[in-house]
Amino acid sequence: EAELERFEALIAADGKVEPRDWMPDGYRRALLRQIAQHAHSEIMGMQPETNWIGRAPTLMRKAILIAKVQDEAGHGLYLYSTAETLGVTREWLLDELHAGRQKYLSFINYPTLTWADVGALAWLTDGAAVVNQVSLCRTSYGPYARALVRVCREESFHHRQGFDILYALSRGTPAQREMLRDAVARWWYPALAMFGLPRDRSTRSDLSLAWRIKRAPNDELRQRFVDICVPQAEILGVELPDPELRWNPERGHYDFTPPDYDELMRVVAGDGPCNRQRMAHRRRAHEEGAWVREAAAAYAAKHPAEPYG
Amino acid sequence: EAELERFEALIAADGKVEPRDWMPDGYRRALLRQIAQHAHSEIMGMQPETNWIGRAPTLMRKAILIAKVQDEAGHGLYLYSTAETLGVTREWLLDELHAGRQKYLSFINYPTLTWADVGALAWLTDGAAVVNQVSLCRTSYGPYARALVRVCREESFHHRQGFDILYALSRGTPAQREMLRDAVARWWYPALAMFGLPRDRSTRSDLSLAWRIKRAPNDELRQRFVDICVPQAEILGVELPDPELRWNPERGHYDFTPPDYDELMRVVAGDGPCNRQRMAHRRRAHEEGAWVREAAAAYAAKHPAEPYG
Amino acid sequence: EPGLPGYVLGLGDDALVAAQRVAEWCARAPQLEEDVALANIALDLLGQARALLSYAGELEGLGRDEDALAYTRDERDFRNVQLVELPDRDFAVTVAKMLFFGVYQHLLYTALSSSADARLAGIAAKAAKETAYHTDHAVTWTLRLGDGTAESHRRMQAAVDEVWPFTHELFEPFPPVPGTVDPAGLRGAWLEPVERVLREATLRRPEDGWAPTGGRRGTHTEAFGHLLAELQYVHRAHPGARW
Amino acid sequence: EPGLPGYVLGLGDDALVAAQRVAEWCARAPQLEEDVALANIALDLLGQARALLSYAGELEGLGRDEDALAYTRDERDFRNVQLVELPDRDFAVTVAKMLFFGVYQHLLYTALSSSADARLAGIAAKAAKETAYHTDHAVTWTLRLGDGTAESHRRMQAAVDEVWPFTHELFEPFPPVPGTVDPAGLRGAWLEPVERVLREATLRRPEDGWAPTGGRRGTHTEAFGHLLAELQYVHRAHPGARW
Repeated sequence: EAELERFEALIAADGKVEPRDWMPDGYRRALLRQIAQHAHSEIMGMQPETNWIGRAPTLMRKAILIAKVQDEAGHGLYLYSTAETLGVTREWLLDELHAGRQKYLSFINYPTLTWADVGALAWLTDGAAVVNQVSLCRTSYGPYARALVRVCREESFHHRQGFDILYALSRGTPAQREMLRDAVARWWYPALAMFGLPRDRSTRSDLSLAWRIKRAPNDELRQRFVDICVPQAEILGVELPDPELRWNPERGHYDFTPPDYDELMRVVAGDGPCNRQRMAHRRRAHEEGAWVREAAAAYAAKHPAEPYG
Repeated sequence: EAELERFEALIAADGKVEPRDWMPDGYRRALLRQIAQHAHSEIMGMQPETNWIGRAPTLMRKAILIAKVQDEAGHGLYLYSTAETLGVTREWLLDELHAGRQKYLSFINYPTLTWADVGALAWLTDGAAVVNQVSLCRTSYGPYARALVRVCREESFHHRQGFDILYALSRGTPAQREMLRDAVARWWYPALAMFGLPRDRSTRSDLSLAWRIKRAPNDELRQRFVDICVPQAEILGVELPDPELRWNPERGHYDFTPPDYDELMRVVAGDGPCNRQRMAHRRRAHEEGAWVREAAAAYAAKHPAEPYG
Repeated sequence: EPGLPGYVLGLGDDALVAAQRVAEWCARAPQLEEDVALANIALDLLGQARALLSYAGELEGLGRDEDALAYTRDERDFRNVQLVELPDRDFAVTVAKMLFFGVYQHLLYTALSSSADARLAGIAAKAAKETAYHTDHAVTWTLRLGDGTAESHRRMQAAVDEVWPFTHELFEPFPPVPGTVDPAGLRGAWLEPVERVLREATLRRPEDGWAPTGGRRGTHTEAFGHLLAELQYVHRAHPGARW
Repeated sequence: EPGLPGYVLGLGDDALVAAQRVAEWCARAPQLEEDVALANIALDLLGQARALLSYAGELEGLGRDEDALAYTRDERDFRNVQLVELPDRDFAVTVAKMLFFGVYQHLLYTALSSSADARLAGIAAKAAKETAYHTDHAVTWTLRLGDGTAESHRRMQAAVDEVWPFTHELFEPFPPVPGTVDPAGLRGAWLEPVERVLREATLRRPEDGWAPTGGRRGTHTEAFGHLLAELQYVHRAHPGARW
């Protein structure tokens, strides 16, 4: 009981929980779910992008896209290590992912159909991730907060590069401008849905807020994101697919139609357009790589690292 | 001995040897080698062509190419059946092919690099095959002679379709005409080499001629082919890659530089540009299809065919 | 794009994409008889595609012939169902696609062969005969694989499970247009033989549930863009050339 | 195409095609560390390709930039060696290619970093550092796979045997051009570390024999056309567009 009091005092004082500190089971579980979902999203999120590496229309765009995917693999590594501070292994986390017991962000289950999707995906979903993660940088768990500082910096770079892809399209041929319009129309709602369920449908959210794992409610972050996107969409000359979207001077915010949360729940549950494809791809890569990982382990066992010096 | 005399009399009278007839071991072996090589060439020869089915530049060309490949698979079936009349099984023949103990025509070991190769391959190598097979239609083994009549008719159709592809290119853009020139330059000698070694380097050939398995010497057929091609090349406006090629009024034939027979021997021995690729592809298809063939056999064993009537 | 042109275009795109996939088996089928059979099916499908796309181009009236439609449209302009574009990683997947799609095509073409639109009726009458053969072929293989070895049963069941969700899109209603047949009315007639064959092949008929869709409105799977890159590359690399 | 432009173009094409192949591993590497490492190597190679192709375009003087060279040339105009275009069916093949090609590139770039041609020397000096890392990485994996499990040994040996014949083309003589280094002189220096690593990895060094060639003159393997279709499709589908 003394431990719980100390823990709650630390949270209340906006202090950081560290791996060696005592923490309530519920806190550990909520945190692990959050970090695991974040890590899984980084590695699953590579798939819709790698779909376009081979076909990127200029070498510079190809390089930027490969660098982005590399960053995501790096974030994945970093976040799996962060999760490991909670006493689990990366192997276990991957098993949970492959078995479908842990989740990743739902937008990853939509397909990238044209080159413009690469831009829209980065502009909107990385943009949403930045809004989310900037807030999460003040999370109460120290290792996660520190990981997020680095992740955030790179995500915000990706977000800008996505905008840049779209900007080039917006100044391009009619086919390119149509590609832009179409992609933004398809990615707008998957991005809005990234902030999760609204207050009245989300029970976990309150607890995460109380423990300061999360620092802002879903709806507040979603509004912040919409307010950021609208002027950017104007620069792109692209219409966001929401006839209700307009400035509300009283609220000082844009009004908008919320995402279809039933669709979000269906996609999270596994019935998005690409869930099966993404999971099959991920499992196949893992299974086909098994002999390589076994070889590395066998080699390491035969050849213990030379002592330093 | 009486049997050998009867056999030789039959051959001398231009009669047909049938499966139930007695035949010398050497005859059977030479025949089997010939028919097996022919059958293997049909199925291996599909590979350089299927390489372009997916990319054929019009739907009509795609359809013609698929039909050609289908014909070749059909010829393969037909010729394996013909070989089976000599007391072997298709399974054994395929094993011999996969083990590299039986050969297929060497031109198949060159790559198809552009769409024009599809035309050049058909015009030249099917053209050469027709010259060869028209002569073989009078072969002394009855089942093979009858198979060849049908094969020949289709090959000659393929030959004309190849010419038609090239004719379209010859009337096309500069890039298409360059594609035509390049493809003909690369396929001319592999086609000439299809007639095999010249008299002074080919020992088997004499025996096959004596037994009337083959009906004309390699050099005679090669000359016939050159004489047919030159005027066709003129219609295409394409130069054949041989500066020595010219009409010889005394011989009543075109003079030409023969193929590099050392290269032919190297390619037959396994060191052509694509031997390894072709064999690996063939073996992979066979291995990956094993479970399907096993399933068909298991099903057939469980469900013996209903009796007729 | 409702109306007859869109209807015919959708059927033409189905056949074109199915042909492109089936033809990928050429020279790598499990046995030589199957090289012949699959090439034959690919040819039939391609023939249907050519007839339908030519007709769609005429109906559209923009001067696009079969090749303009096949080779110069972008991914979002293709109207085929997603089922036909699924990659054929395994022969069992090919068989499952061929069964589900073949029975569907056969029912639809049979119905269309008495269409008031004479041109469409003619194309459909020929195609109905072809798809009867495709269906027979697929049934034979479904039985062999489903009721063959333990390994083939496992693969065939996995293929049926994988492809089944994509069959729902086949029966999406099409706005009524004179001369067309609304596929929405065909599902009952489709289920009957399909379920019978699955049962005879000792295969479990999957639950209905997830029903991916969008192909008829130009939303495809990620595999489709790669298929198009292969299909269109040479044509696109030489704009305006004649072949 | 002898002369400096052809030389630089050949090296640029090598790097471009190698980058395209290595990048195919993104999101499907055997472990996450390898996703990072292979993406990094692909990026280095692509950076080399861009610098070299830009320079080749300037030397050529026809107004073609890196993208014009990468996206609008036809197969027969590419000057890369065949080794880099071989399909990476197996991770062991990737490792073998990376080892053989990495050591070659490292030797060549190191020598070129003191080229009299300042531009080429600059590109090479940066690339020499990068390829040192690529080589280390490939050596590590060659040892792990060669001296790992029985299965990995078998696969790695098969990969070495498969790729080895294509290494001969790396050392084909290049007609003397000021500022260039003739790769023909580098085979001895290449064999030494390669043979040492193979030995340490308990792998058999293949016999020299078959030596396929032609890439530098535009004769490629059949796999290359499919790689180009993927690489160039979008660019070709929108002629003249800016991205």
